[in-house]
Amino acid sequence: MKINTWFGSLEVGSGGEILAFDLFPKGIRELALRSLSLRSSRENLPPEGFDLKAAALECGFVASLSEYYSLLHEVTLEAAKLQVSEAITPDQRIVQAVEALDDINETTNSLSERLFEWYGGYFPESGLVGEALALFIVKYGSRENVPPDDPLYLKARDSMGAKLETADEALLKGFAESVCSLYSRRKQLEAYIESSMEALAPNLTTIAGPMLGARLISIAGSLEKLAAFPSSTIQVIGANKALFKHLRARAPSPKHGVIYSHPFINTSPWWVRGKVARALAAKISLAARIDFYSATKDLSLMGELEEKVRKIRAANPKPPQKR
Amino acid sequence: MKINTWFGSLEVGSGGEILAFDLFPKGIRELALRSLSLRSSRENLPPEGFDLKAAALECGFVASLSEYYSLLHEVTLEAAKLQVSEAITPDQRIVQAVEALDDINETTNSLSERLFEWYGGYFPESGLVGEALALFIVKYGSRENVPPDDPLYLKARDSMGAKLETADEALLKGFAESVCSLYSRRKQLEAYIESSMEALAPNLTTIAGPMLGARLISIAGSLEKLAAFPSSTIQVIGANKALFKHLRARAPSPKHGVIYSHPFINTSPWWVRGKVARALAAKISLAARIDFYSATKDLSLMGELEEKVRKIRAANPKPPQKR
Amino acid sequence: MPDIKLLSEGIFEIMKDKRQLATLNLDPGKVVYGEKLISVEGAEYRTWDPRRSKLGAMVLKKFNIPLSKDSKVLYLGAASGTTVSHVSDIASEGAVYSVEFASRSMRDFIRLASRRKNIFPILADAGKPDSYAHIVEPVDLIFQDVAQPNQAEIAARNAARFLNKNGYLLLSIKARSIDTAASPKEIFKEEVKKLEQAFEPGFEILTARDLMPYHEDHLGVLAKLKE
Amino acid sequence: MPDIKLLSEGIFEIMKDKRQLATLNLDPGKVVYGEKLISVEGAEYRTWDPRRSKLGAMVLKKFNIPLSKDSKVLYLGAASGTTVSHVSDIASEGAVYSVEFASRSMRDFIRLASRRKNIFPILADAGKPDSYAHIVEPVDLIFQDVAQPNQAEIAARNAARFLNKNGYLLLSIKARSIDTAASPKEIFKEEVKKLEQAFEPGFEILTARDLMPYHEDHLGVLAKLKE
Repeated sequence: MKINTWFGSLEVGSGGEILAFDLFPKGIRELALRSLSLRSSRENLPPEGFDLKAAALECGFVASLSEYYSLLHEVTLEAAKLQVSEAITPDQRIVQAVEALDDINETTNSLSERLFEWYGGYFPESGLVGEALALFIVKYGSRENVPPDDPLYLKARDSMGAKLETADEALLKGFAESVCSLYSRRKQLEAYIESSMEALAPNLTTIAGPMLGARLISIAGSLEKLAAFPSSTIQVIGANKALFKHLRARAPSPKHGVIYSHPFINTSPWWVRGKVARALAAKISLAARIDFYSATKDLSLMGELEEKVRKIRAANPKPPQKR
Repeated sequence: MKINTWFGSLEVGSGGEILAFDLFPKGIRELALRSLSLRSSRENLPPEGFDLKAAALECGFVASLSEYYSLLHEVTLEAAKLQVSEAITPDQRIVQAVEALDDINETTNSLSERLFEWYGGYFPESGLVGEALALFIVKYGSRENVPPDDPLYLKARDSMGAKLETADEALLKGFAESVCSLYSRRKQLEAYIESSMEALAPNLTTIAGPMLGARLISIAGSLEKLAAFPSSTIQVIGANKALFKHLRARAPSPKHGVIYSHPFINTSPWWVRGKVARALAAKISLAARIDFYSATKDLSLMGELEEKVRKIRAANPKPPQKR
Repeated sequence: MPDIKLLSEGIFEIMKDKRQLATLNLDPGKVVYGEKLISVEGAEYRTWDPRRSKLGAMVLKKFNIPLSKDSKVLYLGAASGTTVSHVSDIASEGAVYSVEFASRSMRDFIRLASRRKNIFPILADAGKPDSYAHIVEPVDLIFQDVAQPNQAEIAARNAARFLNKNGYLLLSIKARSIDTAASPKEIFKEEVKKLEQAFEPGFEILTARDLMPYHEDHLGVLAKLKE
Repeated sequence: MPDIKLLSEGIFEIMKDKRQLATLNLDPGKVVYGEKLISVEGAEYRTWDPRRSKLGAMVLKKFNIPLSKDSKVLYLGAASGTTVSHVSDIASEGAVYSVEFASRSMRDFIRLASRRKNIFPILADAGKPDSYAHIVEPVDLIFQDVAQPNQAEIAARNAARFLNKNGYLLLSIKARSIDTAASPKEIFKEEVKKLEQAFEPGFEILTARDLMPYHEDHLGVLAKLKE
């Protein structure tokens, strides 16, 4: 019986005695690569309870147990490092970008609110929020610098806001610059996710849109896992809390998770949203599977979904009567 | 009897009849300023139940009730705006900076962690964190760009990290730039708080340090409120949760709030920290009062506190015996 | 078409999807704090969330609300104007003198006040009524929601100076702002006693009810001056 | 000088300020996950937090821990190595084959493994023992903490291939990872039954105790192969 080990191929007799062997060269990297290549082999496995280290000694692969362990330590370490270096697949890169985008969104909102509150003491009438406010502050600082041709000139001139001292103006401008930097980061991440999604999962991107598609992959963990989910799971991805409550306390089953943000659902009247969500989840599941297994674009998917949603809406023109 | 109203001074008889009057000019801003100047007058108040609008009609200040209300509306609005524009006092500006700094710290930490996690997939051996990591990524991007004269060259060359694609490198560099922007914002805010505190509250700054002093003002709401607190309150400022628990559920009284960060406390052995906190809080309270009421620097304060702390430590060289 | 019921002068209950408290919008088309606008036969109603307004909660707790379209009101503790806006809707031809101490809140309140002619903003300490005695006329109602430990005293001082003989006091007492440790029930008993006896002029309590479930540990009080 | 008590081979209880579980540090001066180092007469101990380690909790719940200094161990679910580091301390002259499926955890685990000669990292699915059959020798103990719904099956498969006739299985079962809805008690009963009967080879259960108060809804199990 032939068996494969990390240090070589052996021919073993029925009593476990070694009849012949073909040892690998002792290079760490080479041994690690061979070891990795053996991972998925279903044949020539050592029999249950086979003592690898005794065999390695017997064949003369190593001169001592301590050499055996020392070499195996280096080889397993190298193999693990090689695997780790290959772990960042295209869908994992999208997942990283989605997570980074979530962090950026959260911090941008929090710093934008602070800027609004802070600058509001100096020019509460500006009516500006978010990036527009940050850009305004970077440009002018104090409202005294707003020129007559700016649409906000009159409001700035007549503002009840306090006078902005030079030191505070520098502080606010710097703060606004950081906020602007975060807004451009947001755009950069969104653009990356859009183009990566189109390349990785064209069908999912068509059906769900790039951002929702990326979010689904991110919550599932990978495109492979998303493709493996039943569509009933996809329907409630991101509704963990509600789902947990449903399972534990027999609360009503949630109708939709993150797919709620899809325009087909949030533009539908409330009484058909559950049905639309079910149809959408089914199509997303199909799209993810095509993307994972064949990666070719199926041009008919979107038309089918639109038709299905149209039918659902047509069949349910009115809200159900309350009982 | 002479009485002051927002529209003029009146001479009123004992039956409430108007004997004479001196009306103000009808300019909105001028009336608003006069109205504000009457706020703190303790004399010549209208008697209880005095009907101002009837008097204004009677004196001919206005021709109709609707004119009365319309004018009063404009005047109260203008007065309130004037007050709001003066509300941002030097200590309020420090409070704003402290709040902005808190937000910046929180977001910087969260984005730094994300950067560490994300870049860790490409160069886990760098050993860099925080601003050093962000600066490294801005400088080099991929570890392939680390030159042989950089101390991290060997680690970069032999890293188990994945290969960093160009598109991801641009993303990571941009993200790192935003993080760097936040770190410089943090420094700018700290420098502002330090110099403002030295000017506003030199004694508090000497005793507590500028950052702790600013935080105490921020939690109290203003220097005036801080100066009005008893020192037992100052000792536990920022320990709200523990204090609330103490009041509600008879839990032990908290020994110190934010003043815990003071070097006199956190370098003291644990068994004298309560005593040191009490001494420190007393001196902080005194310093805040001097700053609020006289704003002159008292050079003896720090020496007295140091002496007091020295004595506390000398009197309690050993931990109390457990019973 | 939604079903509309009149609860008190200027205060409505509209049935649209669910029962909603509402007032007629004095500033048509404009929303103050994110509430909904509902148009019925040319009239525009603004919904009124009792969880965000002590007065709104008092309406639903069946307090008699002594407000009519020409009421003169002294409102103590205007904050950013959520409730004042509804009082302004109701007393559409009256006057709402609105006192608020925090300049940060006043900044927002000014935006509201500048759009409504019957609101008169006053940035002042409600505990010092002398400081606005040169502005405020005698009123029919004092509404007070100031979250100060000495709120009974504040009510008495303002009533002495500004409240008409037949006028009313509507008061919201927050247990926490009196004492964080004692039980709300004890606090309420104590505060009601203070209103009745501790200061000149004393009040006669007409109604006193907690504002559950809209506000926890809050007592609503309707009172008038002792004769 | 701290008081030291031997609880099991290589496992100590040190009294310093409070009782603390500890092992002798195989990598002196280095800390793995923020634990404390305590030096006593030239020997360096690493404290071991039972709240962060199922095995640590099992020690305190008085499980017999079948580990000695030359043990060969197959550790399934190495994560980032918190517990493996202590197993490596105890089996200082043995071998700890450490299987972990998540490459993110393996990234951190490699840092630990590279400093300790007796750790052999394996990035693989513990449910597929064939994939590391060419590496792992027969072992004296399988420790398993994988939080998979089919953990009984995983234990059986690995035991069949790698566990010595006289070897032991130490298993931590997390109720939530089997079923989020059922009661932990029911789940534990079911899982113990599966270990005994559902797969070849069956196990004989020696000890089964929950890991409270260190870990909620976790069952620790010590078992050996049926004869």
